Amino acid sequence: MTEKPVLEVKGLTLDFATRRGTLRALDGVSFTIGRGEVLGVVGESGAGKSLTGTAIIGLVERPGRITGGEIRLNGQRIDNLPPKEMRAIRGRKIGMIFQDPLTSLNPVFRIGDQLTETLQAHLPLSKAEARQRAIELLIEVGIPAPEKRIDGYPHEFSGGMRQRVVIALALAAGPDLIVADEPTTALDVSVQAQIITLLKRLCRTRGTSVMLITHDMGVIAETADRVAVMYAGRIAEIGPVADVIRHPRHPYARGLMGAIPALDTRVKRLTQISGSMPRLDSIPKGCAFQPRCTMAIPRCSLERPELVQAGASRAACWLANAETEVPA
Amino acid sequence: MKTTIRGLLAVLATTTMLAGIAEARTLKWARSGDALTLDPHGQNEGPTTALNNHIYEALTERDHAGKLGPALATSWQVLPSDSKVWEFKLRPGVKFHDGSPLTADDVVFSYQRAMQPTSDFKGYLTSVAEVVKVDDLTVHIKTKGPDPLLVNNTTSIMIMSKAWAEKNNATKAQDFKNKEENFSVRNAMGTGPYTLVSREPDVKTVLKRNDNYWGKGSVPLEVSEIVYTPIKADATRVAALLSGEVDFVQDVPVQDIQRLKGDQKLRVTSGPENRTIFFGMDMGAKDLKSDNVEGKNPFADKRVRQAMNMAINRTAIQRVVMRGESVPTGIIMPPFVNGWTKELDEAPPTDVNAAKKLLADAGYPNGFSVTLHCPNDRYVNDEAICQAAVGMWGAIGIKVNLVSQSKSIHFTLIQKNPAETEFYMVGWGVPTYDSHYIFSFMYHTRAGSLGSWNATGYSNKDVDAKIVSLTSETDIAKRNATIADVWKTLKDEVVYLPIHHQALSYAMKSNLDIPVDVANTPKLKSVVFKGS
Amino acid sequence: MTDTVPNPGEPSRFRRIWESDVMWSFRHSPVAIVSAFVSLVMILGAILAPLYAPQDPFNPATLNLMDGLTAPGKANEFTGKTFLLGSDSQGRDMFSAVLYGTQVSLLVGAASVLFSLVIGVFLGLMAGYVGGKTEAVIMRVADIQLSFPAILIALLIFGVARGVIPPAQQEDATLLLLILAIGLSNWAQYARTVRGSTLVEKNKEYVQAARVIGRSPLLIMLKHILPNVMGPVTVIATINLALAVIEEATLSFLGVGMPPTQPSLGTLIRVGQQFLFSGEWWILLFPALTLVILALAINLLGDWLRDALNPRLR
Amino acid sequence: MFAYSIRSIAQGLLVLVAVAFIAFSMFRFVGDPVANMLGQEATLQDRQELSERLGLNDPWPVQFAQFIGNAATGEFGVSYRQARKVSDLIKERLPATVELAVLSALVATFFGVLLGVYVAINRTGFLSNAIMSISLIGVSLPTFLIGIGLIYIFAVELRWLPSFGRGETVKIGWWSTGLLTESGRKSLIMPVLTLAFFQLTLIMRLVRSEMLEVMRADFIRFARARGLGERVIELRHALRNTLVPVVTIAGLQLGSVIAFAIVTETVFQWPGLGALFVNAVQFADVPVMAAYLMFVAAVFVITNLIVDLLYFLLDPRLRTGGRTAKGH
Repeated sequence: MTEKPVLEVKGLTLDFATRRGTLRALDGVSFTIGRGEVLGVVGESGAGKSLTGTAIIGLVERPGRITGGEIRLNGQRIDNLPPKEMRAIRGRKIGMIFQDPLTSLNPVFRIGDQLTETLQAHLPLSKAEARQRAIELLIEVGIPAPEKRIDGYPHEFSGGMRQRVVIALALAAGPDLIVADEPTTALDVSVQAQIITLLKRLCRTRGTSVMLITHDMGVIAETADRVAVMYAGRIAEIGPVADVIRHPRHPYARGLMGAIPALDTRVKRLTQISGSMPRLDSIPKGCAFQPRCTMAIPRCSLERPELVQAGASRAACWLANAETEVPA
Repeated sequence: MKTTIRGLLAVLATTTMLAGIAEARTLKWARSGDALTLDPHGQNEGPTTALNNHIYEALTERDHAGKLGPALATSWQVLPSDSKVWEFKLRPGVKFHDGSPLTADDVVFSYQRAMQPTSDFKGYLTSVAEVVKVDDLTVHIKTKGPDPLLVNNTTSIMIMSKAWAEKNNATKAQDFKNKEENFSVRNAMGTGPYTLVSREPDVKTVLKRNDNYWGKGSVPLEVSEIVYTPIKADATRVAALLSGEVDFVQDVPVQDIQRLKGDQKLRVTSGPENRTIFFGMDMGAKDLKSDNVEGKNPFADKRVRQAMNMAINRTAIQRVVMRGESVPTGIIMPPFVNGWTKELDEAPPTDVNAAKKLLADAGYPNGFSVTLHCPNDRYVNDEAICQAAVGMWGAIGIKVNLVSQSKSIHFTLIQKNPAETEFYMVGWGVPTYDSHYIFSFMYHTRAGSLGSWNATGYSNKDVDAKIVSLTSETDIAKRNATIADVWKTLKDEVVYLPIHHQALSYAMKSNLDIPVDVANTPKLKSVVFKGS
Repeated sequence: MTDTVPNPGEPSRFRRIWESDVMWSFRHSPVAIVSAFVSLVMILGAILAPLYAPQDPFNPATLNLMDGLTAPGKANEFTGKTFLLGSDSQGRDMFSAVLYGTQVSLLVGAASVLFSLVIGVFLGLMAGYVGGKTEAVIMRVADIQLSFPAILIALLIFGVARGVIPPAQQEDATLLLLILAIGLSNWAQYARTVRGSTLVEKNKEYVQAARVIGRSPLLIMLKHILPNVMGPVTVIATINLALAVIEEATLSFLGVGMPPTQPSLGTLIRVGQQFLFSGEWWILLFPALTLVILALAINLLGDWLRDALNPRLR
Repeated sequence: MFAYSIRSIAQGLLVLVAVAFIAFSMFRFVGDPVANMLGQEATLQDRQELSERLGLNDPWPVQFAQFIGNAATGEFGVSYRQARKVSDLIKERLPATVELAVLSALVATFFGVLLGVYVAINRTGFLSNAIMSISLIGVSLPTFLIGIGLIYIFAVELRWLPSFGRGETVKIGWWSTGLLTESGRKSLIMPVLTLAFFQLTLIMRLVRSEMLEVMRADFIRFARARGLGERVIELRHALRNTLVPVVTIAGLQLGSVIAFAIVTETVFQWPGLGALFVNAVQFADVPVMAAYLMFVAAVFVITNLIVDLLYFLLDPRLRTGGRTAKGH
């Protein structure tokens, strides 16, 4: 990674001001994504995966607010840009794909209109040119008979086709980074693989980086170059996919890897972690995972572990470099 | 010489008159309800007559004070040779709006039309046997028996053009009851001071001055155009006057009179109407349904009726509810009516203690309860009067439940046989100016066409006989004696509880001065614009 | 992933939080506090009126006509009595009249809202649960009902009743009639809301399961669905209370409401309107102000409640 | 769609028959036309004769059948009170009510949508709060009080506008319009505002809440993520989706506008159907009342059909998928 990373997130902290006080939803999240790289982000619901993606694209809604750290895109700081400039970045530099293709498209507009408006918002194209580009994009994402389907309404498309349209929309202006927030979760299992393959192929050919948010370790294993494991608004472990999967350093990551559906699923299921993630208003001092951790040491409840290099990965655990055997 | 001066003066008079006439002056006239039809014999109803009187005229007319005078007839008399024949001499030179002259044929035709079964005016002519033309300007009305008072009824019978009616297939009086419509319902052509320009029922009717009117020169006729608009809501009507959109408002709510009087740009005229407001109660029933007394009818006891009569504080009603716009009375007969006397008009003084004592004597020391029915859209502050009276009866222990509703429901209750109300309010006007009209409708035992508004159950054979005798009595003095006699009995019996004679107020722009018409049918041909 | 759905065995805790959420929002909304305070004062003031009102305006025997038309705070020229808010043309103390009038208006409003709520919720449950023809009929009727303005429906109901009930009993029946007429003209909204929720709940597993076990499905619907719709139903009911009060006033204005011997606010306004130009402004103003303030306070409360129960709309 | 329309029309006819029955039966029992039509001198015999002639002595199914038959041909008999054909009366009064109602509906819809969008977009602004507060006062003010207040201020005190009626009207065929004269237009102002006010607040609040609801939709977030301008999102994407329910309600409210015209027309002495109805009620003029009720029902059925058609225009999901298409 000699090249300058496309995305650089440093100490990102995000708070929700509620009437019961401030809730810290993201706490010092740092990572980078290189050009053409696919970073998988995993974690259970509420861990802050989607929030991180939303923060990157600058769509954090009230009462959420970025209170610390910075986000750099191609070296330019974007977390404090005025709305107008940020808007120019959204779609143009960063594309986003949401979970549910059924609801991501405006039901009352033809998909062609939605494509051309996105194209024209970012590129100096005439109506006809935009339409031509739109058709090309539809071809690229594998929509059959695009000249005809371009005038169709979203409801006339199947779920998988719609997600292809969504991908086309996200890629329309040729962004450097795509934030894909659980892009296949709402789809039929049969089409999930197709969509992931498509996404991967398109990004590879264009050199687009991807931040792939999912809770599906299988998808990560197949698609991502690196993976970040999030827990309670913090990154627990980050590193190359192969390394994290094979040698998870963080006990939470270890538990998570146990949940990868594999041939020996039944055995691995046993390693699932008991208990549940703490609510944001009751994150314990020290390591957030400590109450559920089977290997917690006294220090864990007192001091918060920072990410430390452990092998090819980095993990936030006091025992990251202690060569402890994974309990079977 | 003398003649020339007179001639000159006449010319001068005519020219000034013409100059006055030539000026176009519109008068916008508003009241609460519209005329129901333009057919002069279709509906015998106040607002209808008031409008139609500007287009059609009768042989005679009453001025705003109720004084009878000539109109299309210049003179009339009972033939000395035959007391059953009235002779009317028609005014020469009268022309209908279409230019055709008025002749005796038109009068005969109109009377025959008004006497048709479908006419609503046949009631005025029940004593008439035949109407005949003597010559072009003389008509004889032959009555079945001697009818010394017939001329009083001729003010209501308007004269149409026979030729016009025949041409337009309107020779039959409109059968209003039977939903019939004929040409004359929305078109009109008479001899009157105004001609019809346009009419939208319930919205607007426009009349234009008849420049060939026979009365030109003797009446001011300054209004060149009348725009007649019914405005139902009191507040809207008053607002229309205050904002200057109308010039003349009838049916002025009493509470607004002060405000209107205080407005420099407006004038208010007031005067009595030929109508009395009173309560009736069922004294004939064995037992009342709406009361809390079992087995007897408290109203049947004269002392109860007297007590209730004494409980009413008429002065308070006059002062607060009517704001002075009424004349308290002890008889259900307006002062205009033949038979009215000051003594009869006197009401018993308000005396709560005496009333309570009378009630106790009658066996109701703790009073009783009963339901009163009241209209809420017919008379001036009708509902408020009822409410006030309810409070006054409450003070002597009689608990009265008040049911007030629209006149359309209220009058049904009274008119049904047997009546569906045991205690009710009515206001009665007397178009014939004679007591007989009141007797036959309000006091005669309910039977056939007589006593149709007598829901009190009051029945007195002696009185009935005297009432009937009035119709054929030719000796006026004797007749009046009978009337006085009957009234004495009736007042003593306390058949009704009279409240007051209703007063009327008209409001108008200050350059007008239209006096209140006792029949509430103002005649705009007499209007004079001031200060111009 | 681990299941993070909250333990369903703790409804009371959930409820407590829900309530405290509403309470929190309440404490932090000055508008809500003021409108609740005003509503409360008016409601209590009206209910307790007999304890402190200077006069019983419904008893005509206590009125003295000569007291009539006294300006607020001024002495009557004949009787010398003074009235805080003046007196009307019947010598009725306006303060007492407004208090009792509010009582009648609120009684009509609250009772008709309760009435329409019961009908609406019941029909909504029926429609949602039974489905098929029953649902089609109920919802079609609700559609029609909703597109016909309440005021017209109330007039019609009133008209029918007037024809059926003998005139002598009409006065006693007016109050019930008003409740019936206004109630019957407002049920459709509840029915729609409840039906929607019922449809959602009906297909949930626990209902299906209960069906299989053979437990009375209706009982389940009542037990599980009612709590779920209480929020929206409360909002509708609150706003409808204001609407019902106004509807009553409009009916009275058109002359089919409470009689002037037992005046509601609407009747007082109808009567007072006659004095618009005559200088006796207090006869119209005080009832009108009371009505508007009452309706406004309840509306604001309902508005706040809707937002509080549906926080995403804030 | 064709089958659907047929079904709508059939349902509409059913509604009409049902309303006809209500109209017929209720007015059969209310009031007594006979007493109204006869003067104070009527005898009992007169009354019976008239009942017979009016057919009031026939059994009610016979009367109802007659009623339906006549209603189908637009024939409602002759007004008891005015002794004129009801169809003529309706024809005469219709233009006044239609002009009032349509103008009010337009004013209410236009300003309702405008203000609704404004307050939805600027949720916290001072003006928004002011508008919302005024709208609540508007909802809390009975229509008749607004009318009386307007008359008092603008007609009586300021003398700017006429207090009643339509002013000068111009006849175009059988239609009479107040739009072509100055006094006619001036006369329209207060009644239109009075009538529109309640609907306006209703539509405004509806637009606001629908818009806020829509603004939370995924496709709005996605539109933002595509870098579309906020105004484009609000006015194109959100508003278009808001319009579907708004059109429904606004359309269905037309019936309500017409009925509220009863009050407005009474206050302003507007010579329309509402005033005719109130007059008719006063005189128990059965044919007129029945005709009015049928008129309102017909308006309801027709607006329902129009709203259905508008649905098809506004919501593409219905054009192909029928009503059961999966919504958002």
